[in-house]
Amino acid sequence: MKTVAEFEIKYCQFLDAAGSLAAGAPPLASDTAELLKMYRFMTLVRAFDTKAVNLQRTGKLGTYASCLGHEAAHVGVAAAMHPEDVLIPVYREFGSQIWRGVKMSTILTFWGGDERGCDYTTAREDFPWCVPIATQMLHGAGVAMAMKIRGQKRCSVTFIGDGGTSEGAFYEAINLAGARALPAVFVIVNNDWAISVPIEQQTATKTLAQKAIAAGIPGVQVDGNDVIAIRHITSEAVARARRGEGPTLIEALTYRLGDHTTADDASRYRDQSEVKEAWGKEPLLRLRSHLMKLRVWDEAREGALKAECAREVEAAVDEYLSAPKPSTDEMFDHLFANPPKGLAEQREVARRYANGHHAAGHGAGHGRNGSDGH
Amino acid sequence: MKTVAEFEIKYCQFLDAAGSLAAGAPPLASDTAELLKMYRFMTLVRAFDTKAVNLQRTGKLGTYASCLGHEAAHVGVAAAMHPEDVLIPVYREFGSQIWRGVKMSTILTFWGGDERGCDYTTAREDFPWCVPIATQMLHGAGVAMAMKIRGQKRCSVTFIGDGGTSEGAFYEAINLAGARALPAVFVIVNNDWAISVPIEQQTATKTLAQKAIAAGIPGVQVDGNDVIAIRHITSEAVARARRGEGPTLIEALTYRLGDHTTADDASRYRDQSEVKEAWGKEPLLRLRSHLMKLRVWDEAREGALKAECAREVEAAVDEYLSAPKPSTDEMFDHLFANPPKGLAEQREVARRYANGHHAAGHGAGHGRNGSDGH
Amino acid sequence: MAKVTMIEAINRAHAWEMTHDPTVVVLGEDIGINGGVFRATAGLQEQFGKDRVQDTPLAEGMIAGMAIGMATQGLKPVAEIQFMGFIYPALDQIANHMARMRNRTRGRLTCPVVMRMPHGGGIHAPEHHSESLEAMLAHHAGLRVVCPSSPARAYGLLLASIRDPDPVIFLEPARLYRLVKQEVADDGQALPLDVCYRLREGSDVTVVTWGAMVTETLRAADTLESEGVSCEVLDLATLSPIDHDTILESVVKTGRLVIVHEAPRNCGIGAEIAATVAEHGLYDLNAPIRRVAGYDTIMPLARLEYDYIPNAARIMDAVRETLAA
Amino acid sequence: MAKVTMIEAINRAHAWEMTHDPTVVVLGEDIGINGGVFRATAGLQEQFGKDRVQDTPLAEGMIAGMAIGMATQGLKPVAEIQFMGFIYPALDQIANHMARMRNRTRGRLTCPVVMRMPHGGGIHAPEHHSESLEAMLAHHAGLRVVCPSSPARAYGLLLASIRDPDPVIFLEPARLYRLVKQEVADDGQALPLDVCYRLREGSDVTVVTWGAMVTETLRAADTLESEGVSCEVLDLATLSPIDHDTILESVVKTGRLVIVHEAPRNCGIGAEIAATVAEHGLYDLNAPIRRVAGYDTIMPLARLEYDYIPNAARIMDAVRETLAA
Ligand SMILES: Cc1ncc(C[n+]2csc(CCOP(=O)(O)OP(=O)(O)O)c2C)c(N)n1
Ligand SMILES: Cc1ncc(C[n+]2csc(CCOP(=O)(O)OP(=O)(O)O)c2C)c(N)n1
Ligand SMILES: [Mg+2]
Ligand SMILES: [Mg+2]
Repeated sequence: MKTVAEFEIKYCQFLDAAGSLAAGAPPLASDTAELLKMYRFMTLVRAFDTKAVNLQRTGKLGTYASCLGHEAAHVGVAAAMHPEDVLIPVYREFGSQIWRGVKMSTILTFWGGDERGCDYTTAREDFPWCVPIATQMLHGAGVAMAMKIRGQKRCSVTFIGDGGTSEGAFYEAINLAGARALPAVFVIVNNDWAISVPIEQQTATKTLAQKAIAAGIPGVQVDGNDVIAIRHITSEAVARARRGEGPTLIEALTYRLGDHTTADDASRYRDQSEVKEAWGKEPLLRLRSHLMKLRVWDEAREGALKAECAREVEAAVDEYLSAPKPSTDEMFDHLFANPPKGLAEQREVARRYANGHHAAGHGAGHGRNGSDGH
Repeated sequence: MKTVAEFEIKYCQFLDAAGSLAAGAPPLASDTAELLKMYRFMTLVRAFDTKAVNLQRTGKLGTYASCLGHEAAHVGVAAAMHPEDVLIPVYREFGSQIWRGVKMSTILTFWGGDERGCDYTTAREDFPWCVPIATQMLHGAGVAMAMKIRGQKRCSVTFIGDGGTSEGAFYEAINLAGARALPAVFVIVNNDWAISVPIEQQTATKTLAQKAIAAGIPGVQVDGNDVIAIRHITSEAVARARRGEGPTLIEALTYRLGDHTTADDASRYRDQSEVKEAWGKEPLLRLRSHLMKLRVWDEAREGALKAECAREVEAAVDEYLSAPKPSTDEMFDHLFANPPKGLAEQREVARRYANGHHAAGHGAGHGRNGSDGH
Repeated sequence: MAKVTMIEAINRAHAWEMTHDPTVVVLGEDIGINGGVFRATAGLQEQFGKDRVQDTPLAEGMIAGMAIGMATQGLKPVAEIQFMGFIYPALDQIANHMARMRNRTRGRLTCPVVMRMPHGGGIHAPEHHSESLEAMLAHHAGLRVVCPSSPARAYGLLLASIRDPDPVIFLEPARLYRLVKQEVADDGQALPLDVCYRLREGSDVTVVTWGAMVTETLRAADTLESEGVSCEVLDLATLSPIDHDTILESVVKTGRLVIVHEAPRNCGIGAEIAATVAEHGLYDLNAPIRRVAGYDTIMPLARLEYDYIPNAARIMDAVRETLAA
Repeated sequence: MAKVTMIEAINRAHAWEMTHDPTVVVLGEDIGINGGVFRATAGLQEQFGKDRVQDTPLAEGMIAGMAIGMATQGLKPVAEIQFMGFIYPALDQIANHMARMRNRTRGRLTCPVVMRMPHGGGIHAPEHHSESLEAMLAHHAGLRVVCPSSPARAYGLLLASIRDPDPVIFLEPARLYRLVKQEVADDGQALPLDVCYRLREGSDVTVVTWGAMVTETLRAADTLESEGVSCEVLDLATLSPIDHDTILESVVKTGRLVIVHEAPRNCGIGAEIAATVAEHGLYDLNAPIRRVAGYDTIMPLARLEYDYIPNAARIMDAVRETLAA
């Protein structure tokens, strides 16, 4: 039988878990200003994340999906984007969003159970979080289609999880992007787990990057804990897209160090030893070693940065907690530009019964109330 | 960057368009009994198909999807199956179904607008036609899952069109089949067109077989007009599945020689020259040459076979046309094993108004009534 | 003024709006060179180019999802679903995103999308090609559901739907596509959404209906008139939100209500109309409400479809029974 | 007899039926070692093995579609959808195949599938986790839609649903999963489908409700009793087909009807109940029907969800208004 098509999938890593830099690393690997900026954001995001989990545990935030361990993947991707590109996140890409200017207090507002948290003050064309798995992939393709039709030099960047690659919408989106050569970048954050289901049960493929072959587009695997590699590969993909050369699928290999969400208890289904091992590869540590080797970082600077991040996070939490409960009108006033008459009547009814029953402060009764693990 | 995965897609053809046999052809290529049997069915199916189109044109059948040009792909796949395997067709695999014993009159009954045409007397576990594109792929996976759970040595064989590969359900099914190593064979009949959309607009991939790579399963491309190749490759896939070694994706390359359905007019969107060229590769001609070379076929036998097929088709048409209109009770009596009370009341109402308005004979008013091209 | 069929009126509304609003983009399966399986978009690709009139790969969820992405970037996608039975793969995008985008972002991102599709049976089409699923969509807050019953209303309501800043599901009764020709001025005049159209004034009974059932209802009303029964016929036109006020006013006058729809009876839109009158017009009713609807079973294939779809005979009997009650 | 929560009752019904019927197979996301995000299937994989209790890849359409394939081969899949808001990708399979397989093959192939899922809000869950979409499913002929409101009914109705030879959508009010414990005999006794359960006899007004709203309604009925108002409370239990006879009989007695549901009002199941009474029980009504329902907007996030969900105060006011009419 004759061979009619051949493919290969490449893997990219520059900074290994021990912090050693590979030969052939890009200029970014010695661009200390950019590296420091990314390190700063990664540190901030980790502080934010720790705080958010605590807020949930103390009843001040709703169910929250920690991004612990994903800092390099999230920050690296955002750092590769241009401000006018459009980010389409899932539900834990806080690192990307904070890099792009979404306020931490806004993020908390949403996860505290208030839609006003989707009304970003910056990055206003970016999408809000997307809970229905994989549906966001098609928004990424659609945004890119609009850019293409208008001849704009911009692209969309869409995240998805490893579990998300089992949904048909994932393939529909990459196939469309391939068929129409859309300026779109898709990033699979493969953190080994979809709640309790490990990646081996999700698919028989050796890599997730190879799913690109089904769409006729380039696919590449990258160490998602190596912020240099992830930013480098994403930058190339973004540049390709903006040059009108079509989409790229990137698989970023990382690990979900925390529970799926605050409503989950991962000890029910995975071994602590696996988590321990993964901690050895986490993204901040290796970047810090690298910065120290470059002699632009030390313990003192580390301490100062941590303190500064803590202050920033505290300020965000204060802002978040001081927001009053939304009025019941909020349920009705944003549904339609031209609301039908019946809705105004229902708004009156809702006003009449407002707070009649339950007080809903920040995260009041939030969390494990009835649901253990979504 | 290091390479972490490599793939290739092979193409299989034994009997080329001119009827020359390639070196290394399997024993089937000289098994005259089996070749004659397949040729007989391919000829019968073509006679059936021609008649069905005529029935529609004369108002005696509903919208009908011709299988002209697909005879080798359909018959070859069915011939590779065992009787206890389960066939899951789309809407034009009449060759497969007739091979497996579905009566031609039954097929006409369905396309004449009567659900009784899905109540096959043989192949009773086979699925009926499936109009919602790609949904049948998941049935194929589910049937295979049942076989696997029960440890049966059987498999499911599911068809899909080239256009169908754009629907998410296609990928979900092959991914599931791969992840659970299901005894399932999936056959993409790539006939170049999905109604008016050519395959190049459907996807950027070079082959459709390579979509298997996204599911981590073997994918192979085969000349779908070469019944020896298609049967050979499908037999291997069926054997693999039945041995418990998992699924295969087969892409059969053929061409839709007719309109999409009798409600379509392909001259609106494709060049007659393309169709003419495709006629040069059609499947019966080359098999006939091969049989003649094997000295088991000649003009006399051809004439006798054609006459015999015409008689068989006529008998099926007579049986079809003689079936009385279903009673209105048929709308209600098969919905539930335990029908709710309200349904019996509605059945009474329907009886009262039966035939009150329109007489619906075979294909009465069928066809282009209002719709030009679905 | 030219006399046009409904399908021609729909085609013209597209062309008008594409000419006057460069953000309008048309998407769907076989809508380009083929002009749509019913020819609704015939000629548009030639006139407006392949960027603005796009054949898509075959995936309805993809069509809806990409339309959402495009809409948030300021385009106005008008997407065709080939038949209503194929809307299911798009429902996740329609319900979980399209209907909610404005609300969930507090107005930051919006979805001015029109999803057009043939609706209902009566054209002897294959399985899954004759569904009436308007109630399923109407139940979803954040959507408008619109269904014209004449060439003129198809033209005017489609323009209004494209211009509306929020998503509209636009249901086109396939049986009416070529049934009648009507004079329709191609002047870009939209018709109002969210209101019923009174097609016939009457005093004895109010009959509310929409889509292809309007034709059957008007036929029934004609015959009933010769029996001395005066029917007021309302075309619901916007199926969600419902113009309850007009219906309630009419019932004040007639005291009787019959609702006619092709979709299955159970949890159909007829139920919502009846329920609202039972809440707000109960004292105006002189007789029980009657619904004439599709049966609560699967839409049958062609040989029985006219035994399923309500017809003038059933409508007349329901009206007569209401009057006798 | 042990006192159990609804989630435990559901778990036991699974275990009973799997023990007694080897064709029962359980499927879903995170239902294996994790035992389901609400723990409905906890321990089942350990007890019955990985073939009969299968974690699936993450795709709801896939779950429904594979369940159909398995069912046609004689298995009885019981599939979990993690939250009702995620049923949309499965709807194509449910509506176009599962609900129709018996009918379209004239009984040759059948789909004895149960699709279970948490239903409704009130647990401060994230976006898209609190939907009440029962009307969308009830509108589809060929499906049964069932919704228990107590541990005992969850146990008995789930057994009946698994044993039913046709597809059943089984909606589990998430808010009730752990709200109360009740004595439930683990004896494999099913409860009848297609009938209402009379939870409280009364003479002044009939209140029909289901799911989590049963709790609010009973609370309202208690308070109203102290005001001298006697409510008859019916738990609809099977949401499709509806047991209209029991409702109509009750209205004959009380002359008044209030319907309570959490789902949006427009085209909700309440409309169907009201419409049927307006057709067949109009002369028994002494007052307009009242619906107390979710508003016709998107289910809000946690901070406002209890401003959206009907509560005892709203129900009591509706009953009082009905009595004053
Ligand atoms: C359509 C849909 N089905 C199910 C869920 C419930 N759910 C939420 S997250 C999740 C797992 C997602 O895993 P993955 O895609 O790997 O992303 P990760 O959480 O690991 O970032 C599931 C099943 C959902 N949100 N949407
Ligand atoms: C979900 C769905 N969308 C649209 C259609 C309408 N339709 C029927 S056949 C067809 C094209 C199918 O093309 P392909 O898969 O290549 O199969 P072929 O007809 O060529 O055999 C379309 C769009 C459908 N039946 N189902
Ligand atoms: Mg994951
Ligand atoms: Mg094709």
